[in-house]
Amino acid sequence: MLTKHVAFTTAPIVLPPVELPSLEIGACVEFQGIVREIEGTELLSGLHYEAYEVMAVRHLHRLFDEIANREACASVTFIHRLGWVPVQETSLFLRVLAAHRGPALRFCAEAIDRMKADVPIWKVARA
Amino acid sequence: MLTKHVAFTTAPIVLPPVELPSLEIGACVEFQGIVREIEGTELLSGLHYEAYEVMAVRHLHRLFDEIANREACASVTFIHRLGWVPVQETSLFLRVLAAHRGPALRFCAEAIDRMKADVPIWKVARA
Amino acid sequence: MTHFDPIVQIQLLAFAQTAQQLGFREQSCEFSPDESPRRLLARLVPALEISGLRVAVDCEYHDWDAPIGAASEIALIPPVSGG
Amino acid sequence: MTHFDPIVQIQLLAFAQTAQQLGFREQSCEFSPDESPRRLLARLVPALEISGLRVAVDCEYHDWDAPIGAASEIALIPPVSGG
Repeated sequence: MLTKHVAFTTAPIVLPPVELPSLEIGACVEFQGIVREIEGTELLSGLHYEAYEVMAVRHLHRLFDEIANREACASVTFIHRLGWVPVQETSLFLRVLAAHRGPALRFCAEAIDRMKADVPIWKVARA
Repeated sequence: MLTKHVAFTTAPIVLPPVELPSLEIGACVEFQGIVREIEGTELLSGLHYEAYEVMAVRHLHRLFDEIANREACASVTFIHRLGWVPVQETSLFLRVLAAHRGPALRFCAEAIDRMKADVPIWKVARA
Repeated sequence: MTHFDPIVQIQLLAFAQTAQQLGFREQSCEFSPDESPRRLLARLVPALEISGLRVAVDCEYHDWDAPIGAASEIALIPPVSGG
Repeated sequence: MTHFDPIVQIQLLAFAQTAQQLGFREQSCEFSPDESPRRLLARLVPALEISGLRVAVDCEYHDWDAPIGAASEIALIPPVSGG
């Protein structure tokens, strides 16, 4: 059974402390997506993010459950920042806890791929 | 050019703050290996780790450079705890910074695989 | 025999570059449940180029040509780019 | 014509379960550079079962049957299990 935490925030992302749900957690994988100065050919000072939150939350829960059917993981924490995010700050935080590193790493990679394909979140370059 | 930090410690691992070497870092992947209560069929209260440190450091630097030839990453931080590590504490910390998540995630996965195959570090179950 | 389409209210949502193009993020519209998203949009915002957009009905991706059905929200989804 | 093997000192290192079996972690030994690790170990610790072990000479994995050469350290490497 996968425990899921999904949140959007307009404030800088604060990493929640790692809480191990059992004595059987052997791997903690964390990913931070960080805003870069160069996006394509543009030089940016930051990016503006927006989301269709109610739909995004629903689809994230569903895709996390789908991935966990194949990759045995105990917990996923997803935090996406919205609004203006300056260069070098974190726009996305993902933490996956599992007994083994293989499922945790694959869960993390696939969750990001699928979020980028289907979850209604947008980065908008602005002046 | 990959910046490499490799350390062994007998104290609990303290995660070093993330320092971004440039405005082009878009991905930070962190892995923590955590001691589990069950290893094989044994119920443990912890594990004892030891290493042939001088050889391990040399081989880690080399394998990190080899992986970075294929997976463009900017920085890797590797900290392995030695001595007694209680269940639920971190035995291995790995952080990879890169422009893109693909190389960072693949670097992380391959670095752990190769460490587990070839780097002289041992876990020893003890009373 | 004429078919009577019940006319009901739906919220039309737009995001990101589509909201910028349309000049609104949310708008209340009248629609009939057997109307498709493609026909609804052609009627409401004929200037909008929908190729490249997906459409979601009550938070689920929906075929452009399938009837909207009983729904309270329809959203235009330009290519997503989270992360 | 007889060949004279120079006899020099090398540190023999053992780790983990191999150290437990041997009862030492480090020991100074005499060896000749054209001797192989297999022969050195057979001479020094004949009871040790080396199948499953790798050997490292001056911190590099080494063939069990290749001459040790000029080296100051030889290490017995049981299956590694870091992480």
